[in-house]
Amino acid sequence: MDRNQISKWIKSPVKMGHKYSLHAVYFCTGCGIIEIPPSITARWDAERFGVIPVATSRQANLFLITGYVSLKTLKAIIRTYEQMAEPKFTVGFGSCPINGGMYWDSYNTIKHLDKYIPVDGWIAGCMPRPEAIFVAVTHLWTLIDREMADGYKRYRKNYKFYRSNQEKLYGKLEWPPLFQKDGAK
Amino acid sequence: MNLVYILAVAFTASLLVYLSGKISKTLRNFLAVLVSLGMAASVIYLYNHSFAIHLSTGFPDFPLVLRINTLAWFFALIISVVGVLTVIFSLQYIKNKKRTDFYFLMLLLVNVSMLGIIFSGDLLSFYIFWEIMSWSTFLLISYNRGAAIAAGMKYIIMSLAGSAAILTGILSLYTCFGTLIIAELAGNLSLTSPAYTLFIFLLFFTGFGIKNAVWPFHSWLPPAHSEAPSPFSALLSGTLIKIGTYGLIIFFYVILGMKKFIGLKYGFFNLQYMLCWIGAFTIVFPTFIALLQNDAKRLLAWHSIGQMGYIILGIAFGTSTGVAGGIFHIFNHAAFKGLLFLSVGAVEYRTNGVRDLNSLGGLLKKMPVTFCGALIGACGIIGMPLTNGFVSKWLIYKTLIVEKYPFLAFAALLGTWGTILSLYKFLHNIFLGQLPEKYKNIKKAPFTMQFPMLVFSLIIITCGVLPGIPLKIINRIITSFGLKALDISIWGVISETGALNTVNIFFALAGAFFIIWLIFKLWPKETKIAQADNYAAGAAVPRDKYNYTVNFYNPLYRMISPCLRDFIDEFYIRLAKITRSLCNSIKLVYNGDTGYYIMYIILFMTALIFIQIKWSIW
Amino acid sequence: MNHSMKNQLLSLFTEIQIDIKKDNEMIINAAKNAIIGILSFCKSKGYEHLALVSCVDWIEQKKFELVYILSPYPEQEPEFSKKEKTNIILKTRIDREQPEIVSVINIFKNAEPYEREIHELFGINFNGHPRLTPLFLERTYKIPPFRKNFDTREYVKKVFDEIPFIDKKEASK
Amino acid sequence: MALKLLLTLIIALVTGLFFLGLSRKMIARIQWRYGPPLIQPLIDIIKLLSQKSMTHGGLFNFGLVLSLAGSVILLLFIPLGEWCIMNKSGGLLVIIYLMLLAPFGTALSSGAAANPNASIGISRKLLMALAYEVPLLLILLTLMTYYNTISISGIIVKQQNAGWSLTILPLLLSGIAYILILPAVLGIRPFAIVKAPQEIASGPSVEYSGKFLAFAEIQHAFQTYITIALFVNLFLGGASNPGYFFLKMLVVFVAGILIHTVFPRFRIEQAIKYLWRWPALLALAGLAVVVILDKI
Repeated sequence: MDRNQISKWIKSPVKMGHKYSLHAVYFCTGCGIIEIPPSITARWDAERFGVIPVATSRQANLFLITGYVSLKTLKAIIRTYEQMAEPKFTVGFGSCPINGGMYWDSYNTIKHLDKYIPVDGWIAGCMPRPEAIFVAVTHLWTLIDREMADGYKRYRKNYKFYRSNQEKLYGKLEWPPLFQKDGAK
Repeated sequence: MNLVYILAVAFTASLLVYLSGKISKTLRNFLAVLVSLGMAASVIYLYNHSFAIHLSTGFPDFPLVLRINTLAWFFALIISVVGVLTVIFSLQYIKNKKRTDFYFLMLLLVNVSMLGIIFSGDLLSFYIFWEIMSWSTFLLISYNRGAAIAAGMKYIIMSLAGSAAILTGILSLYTCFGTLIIAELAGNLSLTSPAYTLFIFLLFFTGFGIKNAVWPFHSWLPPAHSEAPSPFSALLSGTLIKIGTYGLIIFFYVILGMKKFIGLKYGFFNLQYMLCWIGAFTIVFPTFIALLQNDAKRLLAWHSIGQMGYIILGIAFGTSTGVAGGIFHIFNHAAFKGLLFLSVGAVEYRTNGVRDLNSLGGLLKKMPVTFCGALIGACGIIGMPLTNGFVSKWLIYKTLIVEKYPFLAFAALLGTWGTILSLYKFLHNIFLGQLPEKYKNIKKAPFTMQFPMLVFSLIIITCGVLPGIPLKIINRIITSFGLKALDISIWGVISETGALNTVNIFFALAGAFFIIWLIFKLWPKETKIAQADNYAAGAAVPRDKYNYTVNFYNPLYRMISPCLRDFIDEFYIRLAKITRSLCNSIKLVYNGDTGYYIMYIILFMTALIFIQIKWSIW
Repeated sequence: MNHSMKNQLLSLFTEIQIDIKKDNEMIINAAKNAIIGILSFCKSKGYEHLALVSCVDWIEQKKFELVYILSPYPEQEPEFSKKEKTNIILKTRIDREQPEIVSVINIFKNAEPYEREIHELFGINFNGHPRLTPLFLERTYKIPPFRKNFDTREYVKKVFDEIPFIDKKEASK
Repeated sequence: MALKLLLTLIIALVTGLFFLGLSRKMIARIQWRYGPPLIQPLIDIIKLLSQKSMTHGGLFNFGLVLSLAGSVILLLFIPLGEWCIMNKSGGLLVIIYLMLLAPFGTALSSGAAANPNASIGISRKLLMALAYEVPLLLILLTLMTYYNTISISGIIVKQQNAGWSLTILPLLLSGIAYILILPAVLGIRPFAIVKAPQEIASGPSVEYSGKFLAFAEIQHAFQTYITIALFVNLFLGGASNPGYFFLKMLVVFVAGILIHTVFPRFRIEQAIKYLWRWPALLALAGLAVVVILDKI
């Protein structure tokens, strides 16, 4: 927690800004969302790290995907992810987004979330506890420090592949592609 | 180049326009624009002249006097400028409607008769032109048939009542003073008994108040404005209502005289103070009704009544800044109200007749110039700093507060906030929000419609930033009434109790805006996204159902709509019902077949003979 | 009282077996074409609430078994006291190859989503159902997913595992 | 002159952001949470300014910049301590008028965002403004008639020798009315209907991303500063040196935050009913008292 080291603020304010003001999208997928309220209220206050839930995806830069991702929810996740402003970070929460978890052979849930949207951090556990969220947040800090939390850059670079994966799943998508040529908006 | 030629040429030219319409439409259009331009040019030419012409008519002591002074010139300028712009606007607006020649004839007739009223020096010619204006307005209001005829009927009945009141006033003035020339009438009304002045005051106030849509006589205006064709409703609320104010000014300050009007008391009532309260009430009540309207033109019509309240308040207040504010607001109201009606006309022209606020939306991208016009008009009517509305309202507020009338000032300020809410609803429901599917391929408003809007916007901004120009003329008008002139500079009013410095505010606002715009541009460039790419909690944006404009202020509507019923309107309708049932009962007597009439004559004769025999009166 | 109900049903309908397991459950097995008659009869008797329509896939006997569960609203119960409120479980078997049955929507309007779901997940089509459009699934399936012969493991291998990871694909570019 | 201008802007921004940070810290502490550092709003702004943002067209940008310009302009008219830059052009009347510039700007920009949440947010914002404007106008008029001047620095000078206007008896009624409507003007909890994150996804700022949100946050900071500074100048006799002035503002703001943390949120009808009933009547009575006193 190097928040109050002034030298770092002066050297790279952008990185420090992103580290200590992660606004999370209030998006409930699957069973993990029940872990978010305790983590933002009195007992495990997330606001002391600067993490607060905000109302719309436009205002957010952290996207918690909490729990299994069914085919219907994946559409909403992709749309919300594309509406967020760059630089944005996603954290897969629980074992279901990692490799399908206990729905490993279900016909209706996707198995590997990072085939469809880039994911920066994973939290293992079949519904990890709120402390695990803070582990993920601190882990995300180190990633941001080392410029490794580049999910949005990968999305922009390989948008063609992400888009083709999504179309493989749904056939024709209702919303136009986010980036026309490779990398340009 | 005296006034007789102007009026004569203008009248014949408008007939010529009608006839040329039979030959070819473009010739008629060209002629109509030429006539109105000619009128405007001649008025501007008469800038500093003030002279009178006596024309002898057949009757010895009824000369037709045409005169011009700064007040007349000020009104003539408003009328001719708004007239030219509305004629230019309606070239395109009327193109595919029927009876277009008739429309242009009536439009020019209204313009010319208004000029006639302004130029007329004696009450007789004043009344003649007043009548020409009334019935030509009636014909134009009921131009597009259907509900317009009922609106026109309501207008013509109320304006006839008004003309009757004015006629009796003129006649009683003639019998009392033997002359009809305004200049001679000027001083001597103050010699008569207070009862007579009250009688004349009530007559003229009702007469001009009806045309002025003051609170008790306002109910003809909303239907008339919303049913009339848009360019004409721009003219109607831009200049025609001001003729009523011109009449009030002539009566208060010229015939009644300044000193008599200030403390005009009749027994316990102070008429001037009562008039201020009527003005204040006319500001608040219609503005809150306008807030809840769902038809664009009806909303603007109710605002015309509200803004007239400011003018009445300003004029009736009697101090120099108050009267200056009132007269300046006449000029401003003509500018921004005309602009707003023209923008609604352009929208109506493009969406062929749709002006319901609940079904429009998102036209900002399709009609940007119309939107800019509507925005500047809205800022003007709200009285945003840097627009002309701000200066005139500031003058009115300053006098109200400095002269210690806080409740009047409160009513006026409350009216401003009501205007903000309803004008934002007007802008939001038509131009902002999602663009419905069926308006996807709307084109921009044609140039002949955009040009008048640009001219009006220019007038609003220049008079807002440099109010010295119009204030100089208004100062001359005030001194002609005998009030102390304001000490003004090119950019505002200098006075010890609180100066107004518009250029100061202009530089502050422009500077702040520029700096913040620079800072805004400094940061990473924002990317433009489509209208459908909107936050909808992850779901797809439903086409055509993603627009919240239906009854925009619903919570307020539920709260105040019961107590905003228009009691005056209901009173008039009840009055109309009573008269109709009365007439029906008379029909029993005169039921049309002659047998009854002969019987009545015989009965009457027998009665006479009987009386003669019994009491032998002769 | 549910015995009187049972006797009336037996008298009215032929090929029908009724047995009452616990005191508040009456299981009726009936033929496919008797369903409408039984349901409307029960509805007239006060069983106005169709709690559930579900389906069981007996793959060995090549049969689908449709189960209709009816229960009375407590206040409209004519003579049953609270304790003896009986639920009727109506079962019927239909052929697995051409799964056809008439829709009960005009007796119980709330059967619409249940029947849509069974149509989508089992492939039974209900004649007379106004809207058999997809309800839950995003993709189209040759074998409806809830059937026993739908092999989920193989489906996942065919659909989800085919979609390549981004890093491997990008590396191979 | 330019230095004084820059200084007021910086002081206003710093105090505004400090107040926002303080409010988040106090809310957290009242809810038994540890809460973010005091400079959290600053960190948020730094992050937001470095984010890429998305716009819905020219009017979307113009409205936001207009609202921030309106707030900045208003700052110049409100005296901070004893110096007030735009002293001779318009006084309290122009302040009343410039107060409508900022809401009109945000209304235009979020109207262009074509999102129903934003439209509902603006209709609530304008209704709230209409609701609290009725008592506010009455109070300002009482002050103008009582002190018989329309320039705000004149009022301060009179308060210097006659004591705070809150303590002057005839102005007591309107003072209480002003305190009752202060939460509404500040937009804090009992009246936080405009930016309701749960109901209408944070109202007008639903489509703001990146630097738009930063500008909206700065405008919110200025707005808080202006409202409290106006109250302190008019009723607590705006102090001679800025330090003393800042202390008074702090007291008022802390009281406001205490109310903010414990109150649920009004529905818009309840808010309008409340604002038009008690504070409006009090303000009207205050005006009547002053007018009668004036007549005698």
